[in-house]
Amino acid sequence: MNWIAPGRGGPPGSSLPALLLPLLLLSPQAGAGRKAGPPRPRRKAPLLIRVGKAYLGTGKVLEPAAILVARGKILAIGKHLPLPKGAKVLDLSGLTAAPGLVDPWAATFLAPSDRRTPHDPAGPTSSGLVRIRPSQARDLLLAGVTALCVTPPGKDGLGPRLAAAALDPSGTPRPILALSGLSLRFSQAGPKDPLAPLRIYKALKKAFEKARDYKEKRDKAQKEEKEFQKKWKEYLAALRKLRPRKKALGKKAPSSRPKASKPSGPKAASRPASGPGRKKTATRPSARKGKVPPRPKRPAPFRIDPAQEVLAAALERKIPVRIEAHTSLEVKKALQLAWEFELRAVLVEPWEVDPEDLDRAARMGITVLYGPLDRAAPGYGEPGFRQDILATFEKAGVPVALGTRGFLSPRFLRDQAALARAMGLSPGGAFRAVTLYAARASGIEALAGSLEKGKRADILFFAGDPADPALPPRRVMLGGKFLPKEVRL
Amino acid sequence: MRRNTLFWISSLLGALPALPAPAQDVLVLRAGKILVAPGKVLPRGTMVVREGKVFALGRDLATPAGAKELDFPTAVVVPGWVDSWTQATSAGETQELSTAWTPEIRAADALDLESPLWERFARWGVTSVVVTPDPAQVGGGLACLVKTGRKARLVEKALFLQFSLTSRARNRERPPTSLAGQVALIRRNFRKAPKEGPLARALSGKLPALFACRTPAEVQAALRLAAEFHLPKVLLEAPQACRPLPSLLEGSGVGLILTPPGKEAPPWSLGIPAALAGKGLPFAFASACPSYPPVELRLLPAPARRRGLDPVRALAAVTVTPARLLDLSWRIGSLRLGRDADFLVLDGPPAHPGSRILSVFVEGRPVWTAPAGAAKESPK
Amino acid sequence: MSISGGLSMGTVRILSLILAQAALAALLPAQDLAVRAPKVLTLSGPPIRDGLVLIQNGKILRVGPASKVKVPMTVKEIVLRKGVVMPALVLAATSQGMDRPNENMAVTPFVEAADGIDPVQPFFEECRRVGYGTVHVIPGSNCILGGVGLVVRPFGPSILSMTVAEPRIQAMSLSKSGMGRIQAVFTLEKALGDMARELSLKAREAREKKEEALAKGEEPPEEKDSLLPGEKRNLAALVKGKGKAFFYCSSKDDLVYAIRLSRRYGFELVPVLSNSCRDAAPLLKKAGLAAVLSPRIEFEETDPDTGEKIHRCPAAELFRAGVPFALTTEYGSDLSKRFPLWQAAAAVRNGVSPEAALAALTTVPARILGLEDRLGSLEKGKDGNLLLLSGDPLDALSWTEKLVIEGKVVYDKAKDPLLQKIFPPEKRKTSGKGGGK
Amino acid sequence: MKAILLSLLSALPAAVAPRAQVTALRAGHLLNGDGKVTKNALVLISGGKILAVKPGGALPAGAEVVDARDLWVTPALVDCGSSMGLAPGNATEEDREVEPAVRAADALDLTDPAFKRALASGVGTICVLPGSKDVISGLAAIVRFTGKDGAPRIVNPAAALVAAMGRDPVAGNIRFPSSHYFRRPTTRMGTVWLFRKAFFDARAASPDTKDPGIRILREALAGRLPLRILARPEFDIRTALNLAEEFNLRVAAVDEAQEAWRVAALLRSARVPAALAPSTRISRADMVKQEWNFAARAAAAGIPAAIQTGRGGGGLSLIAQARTAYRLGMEKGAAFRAVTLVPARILGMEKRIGSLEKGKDADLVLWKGDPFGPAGKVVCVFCGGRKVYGRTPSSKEGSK
Repeated sequence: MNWIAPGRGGPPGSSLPALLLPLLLLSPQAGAGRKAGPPRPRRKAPLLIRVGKAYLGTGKVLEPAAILVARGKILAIGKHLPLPKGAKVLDLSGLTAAPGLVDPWAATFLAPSDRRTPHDPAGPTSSGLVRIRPSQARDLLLAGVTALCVTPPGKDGLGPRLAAAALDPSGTPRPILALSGLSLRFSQAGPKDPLAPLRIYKALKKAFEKARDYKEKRDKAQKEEKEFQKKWKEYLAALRKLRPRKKALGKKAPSSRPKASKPSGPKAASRPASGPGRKKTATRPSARKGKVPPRPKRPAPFRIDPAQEVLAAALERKIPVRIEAHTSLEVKKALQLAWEFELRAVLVEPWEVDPEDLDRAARMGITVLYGPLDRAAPGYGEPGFRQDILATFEKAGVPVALGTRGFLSPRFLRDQAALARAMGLSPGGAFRAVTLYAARASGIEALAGSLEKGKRADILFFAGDPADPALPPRRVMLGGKFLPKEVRL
Repeated sequence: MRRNTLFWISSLLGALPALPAPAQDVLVLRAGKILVAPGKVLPRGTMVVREGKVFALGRDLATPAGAKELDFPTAVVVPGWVDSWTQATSAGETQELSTAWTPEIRAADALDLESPLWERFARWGVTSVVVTPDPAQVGGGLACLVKTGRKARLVEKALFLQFSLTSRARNRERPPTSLAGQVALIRRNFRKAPKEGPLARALSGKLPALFACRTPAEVQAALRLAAEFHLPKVLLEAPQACRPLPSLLEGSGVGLILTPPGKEAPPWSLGIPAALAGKGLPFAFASACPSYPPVELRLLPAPARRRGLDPVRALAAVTVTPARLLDLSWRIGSLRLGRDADFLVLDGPPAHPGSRILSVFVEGRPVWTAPAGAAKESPK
Repeated sequence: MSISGGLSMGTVRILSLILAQAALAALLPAQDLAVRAPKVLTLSGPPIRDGLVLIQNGKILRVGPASKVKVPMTVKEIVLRKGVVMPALVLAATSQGMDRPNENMAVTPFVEAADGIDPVQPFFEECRRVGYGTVHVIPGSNCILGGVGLVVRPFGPSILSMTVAEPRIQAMSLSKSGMGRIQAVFTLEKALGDMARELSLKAREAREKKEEALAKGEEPPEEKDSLLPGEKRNLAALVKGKGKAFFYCSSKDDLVYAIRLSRRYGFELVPVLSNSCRDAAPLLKKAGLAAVLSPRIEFEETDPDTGEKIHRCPAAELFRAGVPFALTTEYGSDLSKRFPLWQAAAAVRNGVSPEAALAALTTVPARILGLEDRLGSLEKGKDGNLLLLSGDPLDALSWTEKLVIEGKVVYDKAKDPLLQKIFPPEKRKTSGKGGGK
Repeated sequence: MKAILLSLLSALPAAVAPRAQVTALRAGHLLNGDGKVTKNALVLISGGKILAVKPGGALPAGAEVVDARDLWVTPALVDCGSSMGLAPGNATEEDREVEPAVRAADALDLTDPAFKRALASGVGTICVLPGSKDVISGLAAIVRFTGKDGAPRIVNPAAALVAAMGRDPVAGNIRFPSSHYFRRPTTRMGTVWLFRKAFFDARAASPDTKDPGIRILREALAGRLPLRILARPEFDIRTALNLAEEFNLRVAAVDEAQEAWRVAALLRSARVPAALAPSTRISRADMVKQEWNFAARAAAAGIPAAIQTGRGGGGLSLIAQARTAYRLGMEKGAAFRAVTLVPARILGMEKRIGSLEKGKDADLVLWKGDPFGPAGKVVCVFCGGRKVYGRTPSSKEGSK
């Protein structure tokens, strides 16, 4: 995506605020370097797939089920769907359908250098995505992962912006959302610096306040610019009114110099000044009779700050904000921050929580996200470590999502979900933790994570229990297209 | 947590004394399924455990008078898992850096049987753990076997003699510094081996010799040494990310212990177990704790199965195969008659990593039991 | 090379253009020459047996069979008794010849290779020895925007006299050491985007002025190309789609990105492929681009998918896909990277056709540099740059007998002390005596 | 047809089978190990050995015929010094400075694709040298492609004792020891002192010593084990020869002897060949006068010169090294001898490999085009009469 306004005017993204375009759907064939365009399935006719059973990812199970897929999306899903006109039917009634898994915390598609260096919100993650090898992509698909939230490492405080990408069997990343979230982090200094969470909270608060100011200024500048445009038009109109007598002269002058003037208007306006030519002595606008309206003053150009734009998007609740908070104090401060700025917060790896915060989190609609359960937890295996923390959140009504954190390859995502179940999460909760809730924690809940109307048709078909990590999917549909047999392992 | 567990143990076992079981101690276990050994299932079976051993197996066996009876009508009982290669002791304790040649040292002498680690092993279904000295010594010393649980028990002090050809045993501060030097050191010491002691026993086949390897070159060096000295009983420890393993081991008669493929291991490394199984080569999974947490053993078979390893082989690789490779199949790895009554009670299929472990028994006594539902909130 | 040096260079550059011709005239007095050889490879047509190339005023006047070309009495004639005459080679890109390849900063689009070239470096002597008549010196890959290059002849006492052309090609890269890829992309986008915004703001102001004037009924001010200060000129050209960039691609992702970027801004792209840039051929074919290859022509690498070692020759990969490419060399202790014609022979061994291998050292780089009307082949009107070889260009035993640049012999093997040591006169197997006077 | 030939070839037991099937190879050009070219030659192979090499003539009755009339046939090349199969940075045992008992063979990874690559470039025999960071760094191994399906196999794990003069054993050593562990030679003098001390100690040791290192040194003293000494500049070469003379050691070759041409008379009279490595192996610290054409000069000075890919590897293939030397002035014949017959002599295997002669192993390479030409390419390689790489050209039964 284009960060700063493109130089050659014209393209739709040229207005500066448009770089926010968090909801800009990016195109598939990025790898081919070809023209942008969303992933279009080859077949135009809708496809009705009948399956024996479908886990929707929302907690619902349909048995049997029919899924109508067209233009890369799920048009409808139900127990029995009427066959639309012209639709093709595919009978997979021996198989079970499940949504493609989402790894909400992955380092796949990041160049090795980006996996080490901490990033700030300004870095355009989606432009930095690199392709992985086709064998790796197949490996991930074999494990059922179809989308991931690319999460570069961050520093304490303001962390990186996140991007969501979908897998392509060729290993080329297809960005789904260029800006799908923002990551914040409380200190991991631990007992050495007990006050660090308070300090970081203060700094974060300051940052968001600054962003709020920025947002106001930006909105004001946009308004002013609009006003100026209006005034400018009025001014030109006023000038034209004063002109009629001169019209003949005005027409003559350019005709004497054929190339000098170009038709003004939207066409010329959108083109930057170009073309050779040396300044010639032009007739100075001499003092004119009549009342010349005052020339409206152009407002000072507003400088778009990419980092502030990301924070502003968070303030507008366009993207979720992940807050890494491990101790109960950090969790408290994170919740406070989320409450004060009305953020769509995702708590990352809260290993302890006060009961009151638990209720608060549930009320605020917060999601919690965990990395690999077997190795990431600080103090894992210590007597104080509560293995049942996931179940605790689940019981309180807080959705739990699971990711691999770049510690593991996303190929182990389903294994981690199984482990979460063994750790006490309900079977349904463990499955949602890598589908719907994972999509929520990745900021792509509207696009992926479950088999629902309007979402991407990333569907896995299993000959058994989709939650069994030992079972590879029989078939995989990506963006409404089945992977060819030879791509499947 | 500890208090909770204790509570559950005592509530389950009632008046069962905590100290060594009296001779008349008998446990009768009924379960939806009893997996005696991988591939051998006893549906709606009964198992009688006496003095910590499997005494009888069958259907609807009567409960003797005075015996404790447990009934899991829907659960699956499987043999306890064997973690066949770890350095699960407090950090650095098994690393003897002063010299490279220490065949007499014993991991058994560095064990902390009070460590919470053993309970963690038990929690993840591992009932027997092989602890070896750190592979930082070329002539690395003797491995031991520990039965897990809150009160872990050392059951075998000299399981095998370990040699390390890994880069961990090459050190700029201490000879040797190269693989050729490691081999030269081993050769020199094999040639002038004493008449007695672990080295002599390993050379005569009374004790298995295990070579820890990481790269294909190291595996080949181990195989060459084994052939040169006609070692009768050889084991190899190698990571899954060692590509030519199946072709190198073919026809060598060497047992293999596979350690985890590692974080960034290439996709093909997950296919190595299936390739080994395809050639009929015996292999066991190991967690290599503390490099990987104990739970790793539970997670190893599933990715391999996605790549074509059959479930029976996968389960065997954490039960009967390690027992056989370690010459311990008379004791662990299965629930056949006379074996130790080390078993897990699972609420789902045994090979599914999502199956919850309800209880873990070692030698007939429960060592870990899952809390019934999530515990109440109790912030620190 | 200091930044201030770079800034002041703008003026120097303009001056140099004016003075170049005069300076050249002084430096290369004898610009009429005829070269006769048993075989002349024109690279624009079939080889000519017993051919003759006539150069007048530094330009080729005629090429043809010796029987059909008449040499004026006043023109000196060189007769190569055994061997081949072909166009002097063109080095598409090198960072050698400068004091150092890159600035320390990440964004230095204003840097000019011209300011860093040291004419007395042994590199240029080596260029003559191996047959280069034209060398494109351009900043290296360790800058996001590295600055612009200069096309020189590897001969002459000063940069001024060496300059052949100033295509002002910008060096771009995403692999600045110590910088992650995300950061690199951001830095590049920001530099170009800031410039684009500055230009569009200027354009907008100009447009408003025009609208105002038209509304007033006055003659609108003429559109002028806003002459930016020197340090912004190079970047502005790229953003306006008028420039050309050599993009160092260390991976296929870099190439994909480079193609996208060049499309967005409209500048001309020449990818410089490092050997880690795999599977580039189909992309280049689709985009219709020619590429510059790294000096290591064939190598072994681990196939990332299978873990097996594989043999790769990017030149052969591009040749099979029908993508034009330029071969490059590197002056250093590794002899396998040093000789352009060996590179060509190695490419042939890997399946490249001999024609394409020679084109990769002559016509293709000439076209890449936009100098196809002056360099690359022996045709009337082109620069009189000839390479006189002792044998077939792809034969391992062929050496440069003489190098002619714009009608002047700038290298003679018989006078090269280094080669005289290797091939003491009595042991010479090649007919070096051919170039008699 | 091809299958028949192949099965027959592979069925040939190496030693026995007196009535083994005869294979006749018709060579368009035969470039032999002595550097001479014969057109339309006939090579008869039986039992993995060469029966005869004739300048032409009738095909023997009943022979399998391999028709290589449009190809070049050469003996398989011999690489007398490389570090193939040794992990980089792990080639030298740096425990002590004198390590005669360390064997490169012990650390060899025969699955290293470098072996396959070498075979594909026409190399049939490879000598793997241990690293050069020790004064005496151990035993070299010889690998040939005689394993199953042409897999590399160690045929001699103790081919030569490897020593080094000059920079390598000194590099990186601290002048003033700061810990209990330090390495000794910090100068060339120290290197020589350690070398001499090792052999003095070996001489002084009791004859029935069990120390494997001393026993190996005594083998060398008795002349049963040849030495390979790395010596790049002229004065190192002199030192190496002096030491050999002092202890009456048999030096198979001076390795990486870039300045051999400067001590030609000495090497000639000592009858020590020079094994030349690529110039990338030389650094400024070697104090070598860098010359492009060191190989040509050595050959011109009458020293038997071999070319090796050298420790470190990763560079050009052996034939490409020979081509480079050829371009830089070496006679074609000498350049080819430098990768066949001379290295075979260095490895002590001149009776078996290095050229196509009666009684030698049938190790040969079929090339498309002149191996020294721009398009010279390996078509297939035979090792001990068995095809181990590539595709055999069309073959047919010999006419009666």
